[in-house]
Amino acid sequence: MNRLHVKLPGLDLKNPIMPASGCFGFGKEYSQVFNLSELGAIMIKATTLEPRFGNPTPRVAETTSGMLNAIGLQNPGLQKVLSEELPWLEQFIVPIIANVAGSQVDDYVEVAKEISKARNVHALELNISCPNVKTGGIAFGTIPEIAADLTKRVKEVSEVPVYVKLSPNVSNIVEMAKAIEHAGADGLTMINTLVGMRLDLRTGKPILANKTGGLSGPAIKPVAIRMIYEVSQAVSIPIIGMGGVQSAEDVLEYFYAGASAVAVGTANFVDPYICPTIINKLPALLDKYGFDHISECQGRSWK
Amino acid sequence: MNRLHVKLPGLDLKNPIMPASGCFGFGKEYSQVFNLSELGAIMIKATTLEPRFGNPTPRVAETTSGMLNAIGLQNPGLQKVLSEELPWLEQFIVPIIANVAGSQVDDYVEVAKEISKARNVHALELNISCPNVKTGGIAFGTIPEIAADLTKRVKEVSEVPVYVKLSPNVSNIVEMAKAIEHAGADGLTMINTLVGMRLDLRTGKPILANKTGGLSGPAIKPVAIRMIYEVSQAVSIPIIGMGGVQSAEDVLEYFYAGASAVAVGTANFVDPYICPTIINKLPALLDKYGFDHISECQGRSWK
Amino acid sequence: MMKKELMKVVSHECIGENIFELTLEGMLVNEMKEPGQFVHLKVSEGSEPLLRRPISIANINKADEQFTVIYRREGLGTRVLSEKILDQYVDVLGPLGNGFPVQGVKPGETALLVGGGIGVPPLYELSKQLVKKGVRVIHVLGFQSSSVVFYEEKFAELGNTYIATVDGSYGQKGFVTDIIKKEEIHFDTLYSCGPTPMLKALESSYHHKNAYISLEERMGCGIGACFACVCRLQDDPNGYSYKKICSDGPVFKVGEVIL
Amino acid sequence: MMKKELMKVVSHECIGENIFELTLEGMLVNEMKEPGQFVHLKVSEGSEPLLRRPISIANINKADEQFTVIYRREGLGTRVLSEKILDQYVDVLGPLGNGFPVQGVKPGETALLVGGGIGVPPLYELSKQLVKKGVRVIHVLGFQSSSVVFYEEKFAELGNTYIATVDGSYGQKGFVTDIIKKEEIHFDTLYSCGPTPMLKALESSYHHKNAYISLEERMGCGIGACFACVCRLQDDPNGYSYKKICSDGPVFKVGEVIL
Ligand SMILES: Cc1cc2nc3c(=O)[nH]c(=O)nc-3n(C[C@H](O)[C@H](O)[C@H](O)COP(=O)(O)OP(=O)(O)OC[C@H]3O[C@@H](n4cnc5c(N)ncnc54)[C@H](O)[C@@H]3O)c2cc1C
Ligand SMILES: Cc1cc2nc3c(=O)[nH]c(=O)nc-3n(C[C@H](O)[C@H](O)[C@H](O)COP(=O)(O)OP(=O)(O)OC[C@H]3O[C@@H](n4cnc5c(N)ncnc54)[C@H](O)[C@@H]3O)c2cc1C
Ligand SMILES: Cc1cc2nc3c(=O)[nH]c(=O)nc-3n(C[C@H](O)[C@H](O)[C@H](O)COP(=O)(O)O)c2cc1C
Ligand SMILES: Cc1cc2nc3c(=O)[nH]c(=O)nc-3n(C[C@H](O)[C@H](O)[C@H](O)COP(=O)(O)O)c2cc1C
Ligand code: FES
Ligand code: FES
Repeated sequence: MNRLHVKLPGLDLKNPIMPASGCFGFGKEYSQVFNLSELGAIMIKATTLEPRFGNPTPRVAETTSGMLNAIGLQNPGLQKVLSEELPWLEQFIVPIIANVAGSQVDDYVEVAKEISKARNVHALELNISCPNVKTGGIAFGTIPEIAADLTKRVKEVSEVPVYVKLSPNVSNIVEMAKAIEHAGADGLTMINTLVGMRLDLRTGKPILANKTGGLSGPAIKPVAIRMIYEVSQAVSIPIIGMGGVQSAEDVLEYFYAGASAVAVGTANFVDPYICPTIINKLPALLDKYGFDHISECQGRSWK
Repeated sequence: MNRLHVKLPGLDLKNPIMPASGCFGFGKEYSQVFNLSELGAIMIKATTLEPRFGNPTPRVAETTSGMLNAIGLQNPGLQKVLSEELPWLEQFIVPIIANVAGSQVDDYVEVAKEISKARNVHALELNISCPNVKTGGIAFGTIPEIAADLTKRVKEVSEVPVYVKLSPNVSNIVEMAKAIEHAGADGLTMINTLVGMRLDLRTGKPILANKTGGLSGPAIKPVAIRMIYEVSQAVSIPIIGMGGVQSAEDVLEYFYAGASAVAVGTANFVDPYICPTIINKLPALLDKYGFDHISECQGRSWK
Repeated sequence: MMKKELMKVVSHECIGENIFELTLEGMLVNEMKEPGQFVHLKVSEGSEPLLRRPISIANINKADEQFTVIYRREGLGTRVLSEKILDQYVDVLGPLGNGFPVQGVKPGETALLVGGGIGVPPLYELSKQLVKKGVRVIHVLGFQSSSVVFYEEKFAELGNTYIATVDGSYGQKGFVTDIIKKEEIHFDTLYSCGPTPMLKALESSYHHKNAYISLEERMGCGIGACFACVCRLQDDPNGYSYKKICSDGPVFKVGEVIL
Repeated sequence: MMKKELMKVVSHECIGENIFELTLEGMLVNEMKEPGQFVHLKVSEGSEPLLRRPISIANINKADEQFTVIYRREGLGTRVLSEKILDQYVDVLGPLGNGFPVQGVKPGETALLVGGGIGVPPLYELSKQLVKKGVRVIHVLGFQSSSVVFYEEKFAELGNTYIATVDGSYGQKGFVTDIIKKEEIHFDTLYSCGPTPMLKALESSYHHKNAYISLEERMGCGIGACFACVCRLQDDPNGYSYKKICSDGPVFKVGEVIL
């Protein structure tokens, strides 16, 4: 028995650990460090219809136990992702979750339709929650009706299951999740970053050229855990959890909260070996707390 | 010239530093440590019409660079605050900001009416954002119309200016702030805590008996700075800022963002001398960055 | 009077599996009075961990302006603390709370001191002060297993000392309450500190006795301001009355608060 | 090949006001090749600070498996780093990026190395490698004031060395570009590292020359995955092309990227 094996819509995961979108590029850099086939899955960088340069620099700033980023969805655009990035990733035995972004519904639909046909893309992750782009993104992520509509439209064209990535910057995360479930989503991923800002003491101005950025890292973990705890009790589709995961213990806490798999974002920058390290430590941790299989931990906080 | 002197509706502050509500009780404990007259003001613990015992324990849990609390507004009730706590505080030359909480509009109105008559209460702070009580509290803090209505009702009866304390757990903080300004608030205080949770690795259950709690401390500072930056540009009433303040540098950052005074919460637990320490360090910091008066820093990030 | 001081590490030893004995030096020691009081330690400069950690005072040495704590390495805070080396400084706030009333027992009478695990340390200073006063002391100390037994000899120098371990790997197998019964220990006053189940067992057996227990709770401020550590009173179980463990306790008379 | 290793502090000295010279030992040194590459340092175990800090390699000593960095104590990260003592370990990821092309200049030719402040360190290893190759080196190093001048003698051992300080408290008063003009320095290849205004000034004077500059930007991953550190290309100023400073740079040919 593989104690870490997890099955989710579209995803047969040898373990429930995957790098979070935007924190792993398209895998090339980290492939110098470890064999990507060790991963449960890979959430690739957001892909938009056209290439994007993203925001001016500085694009990152550190905060206490966290970081702000305003990359602005820089990516080479759908065609290049289809013709270069995804084929390159085929050398690894690992399902790809394609993060899809756009400025309007039609963009999402177009990207989803095409990218879901790629051989190694086993699921989509709709990024309706990026706080760092002027148009679209966050509006989709804060108004349930708009999110639901987008989900429906994408579901109609996608050839693989669709996960929707929730923004934590909302008054009512459960309402949002339910609207998206109702619209036909196969799963949820959460949370994206909290909107934050840091000012330069000398100039008084924001450090990020974009002014605001998305807060990630250990600082936001309690917010993510709370939201997953609430949402997992209110919906019946699975959740891939993320936000500040740095250790196998954190993974356990996410499972307890209600996640069925866990993504690692910022921690990849701190330690490029973090994903395989966590994967290797999980079995001993299951032993320590007396679990045969990781799925026994799922939802334990409320079950 | 007093370089730290700040004048806000109802408040003539010898300096802009005050302990945040709930993090300083009614001052008695900290008076053993320093002279409370050194403070710009004191935001006392939330007062409700009737006494409250609050939530079961454990009521606090630590997170990375933050803490969760679910005290549940424990307080001795309006009558005791009027007859014991406030008169005791009269020995100090320091304006009191009374934090007012309740489960329904009439509670708030009743408490506001009475407590605003107290000799040393110079302003009210409407706590419409406490995440730790089952009824009321957070509902007032997430729906603009309800918050505006409450503000109006309280303004009608209060004998001192009314500040409203905003919850960060909303999709649109600017909309909230504007509704409250429009309803007649004299100022805003922000931010209250983010709703979070931590699970016990052994049991899988929440550490807090209340399950969720309010996240405070340095972890949340980037969120507070961003919200104050946004709100201060959208309203013309002053903001008392808070969230993770630990140093004179943090105070400067809050002023840059748009705050006109700053409250210190969690840091009091870490260092009971933190408020006077910050006050004493501010003049040298103003020198370092070339300011004659602290108010020159206000809103510098966007002015 | 409570003070805050950077106190110097003058000795720091591992005296059991994950059990450390730390002695700190500084003027704050002059403020220490009652056994059973605690200090609130900030173990790192930054915010990792953010909050202070409450640890009981185990030994006071006024002559040298030193005091000792004994702690178990548990999570982040005590792990960081355990890495402090000689001549480094620890940020101490204290002494805090109300300890064991030594005046609760008269010279010549017998005091039974019952400790469980990491509740044992404050009983050492208590026992010293009782012996000094002329009180006869008996110690019953419970531990998880032999690897975490500490201070047996030090207690034995002060009075009769029984050790129980849960797994029987040292002393008698079983709980402290078993020993008290089996050994037919008689006493005038009972003092205890340890896990809540142990305190509950003692309370149910000796609620009619002159008995004092020390409680634990997760704390914020440690000085009575944040209301993190309240407990209810036995004579008002559903009302508004409360005690704060940090400033009204941590020691209470048995029967006063709800465990 | 990039590696991650806990490397041992074998020397750590303050060599100027807030300027530190740190030498680390470990096998990772064997991977270091080009001068101008950098390492990404994790200075504490926890998340305070959270991210790594990019610091240039200033000296490579393969024989002893040691390398040296020189850094200025700025904010939290470098402050924590400055507290490391002998025999402690630092978590190093590296070597990263593409450095100065030593093959850009032939034996017998002249290379001008222009450094500003904390951009000076990587030029030391560069100069050593150039001299070894038989290249004549001239150094023009600019600092804020006398208190932060470092390595003057070490550079002087390798070639002609001019020092400029902004406040005139040491060497010649003014900027490095003033010196190059005043001293009528001629060269075949220019290598530079320092603040952006300095690099811009050099670019505008020497864009037609064989010149290489090293850039800085706030970084996330340091290995090319997060897109934090991109810059635009001069021949596509508003398009989608870009270079990553961490993995395509930090050294670029003058005229390639927009400063
Ligand atoms: C009055 C008092 C006296 C104490 N005396 C001692 C002593 O002499 N020796 C000793 O080893 N321990 C003692 N404890 C328990 C000690 O405070 C905890 O073991 C310690 O705080 C754990 O911190 P950590 O960071 O290692 O663990 P973590 O579990 O990482 O701590 C996380 C948070 O939980 C709190 N916490 C965890 N366990 C406890 C607990 N049992 N009681 C209170 N807070 C807790 C911590 O203070 C911290 O805020 C005492 C507790 C109290 C209240
Ligand atoms: C390729 C490269 C090589 C460098 N080489 C050296 C060197 O040899 N010696 C030296 O003293 N400094 C060097 N720097 C600058 C050094 O990285 C920063 O001074 C350092 O990161 C500041 O960290 P801090 O925590 O002390 O300051 P803080 O201001 O607290 O840092 C906060 C954040 O900002 C980033 N940051 C701040 N300033 C800079 C900067 N100038 N460049 C990049 N990131 C910054 C930090 O990495 C961190 O994420 C180099 C930078 C780069 C990009
Ligand atoms: C530099 C950076 C870039 C990111 N880019 C994306 C992105 O392109 N698409 C997306 O859905 N999320 C993106 N995120 C959010 C992460 O996928 C993740 O949801 C968030 O960072 C929380 O996880 P963490 O705390 O482990 O980083 C990005 C985060 C960071 C730090
Ligand atoms: C233990 C605790 C109790 C609090 N009680 C109250 C309260 O009664 N009323 C209120 O408006 N805010 C309360 N707060 C919120 C603080 O006033 C403050 O808004 C928040 O903690 C953020 O500031 P900080 O990060 O400096 O703590 C409480 C916070 C803590 C930590
Ligand atoms: S810990 Fe704050 S009141 Fe006891
Ligand atoms: S720092 Fe991540 S791409 Fe350069």
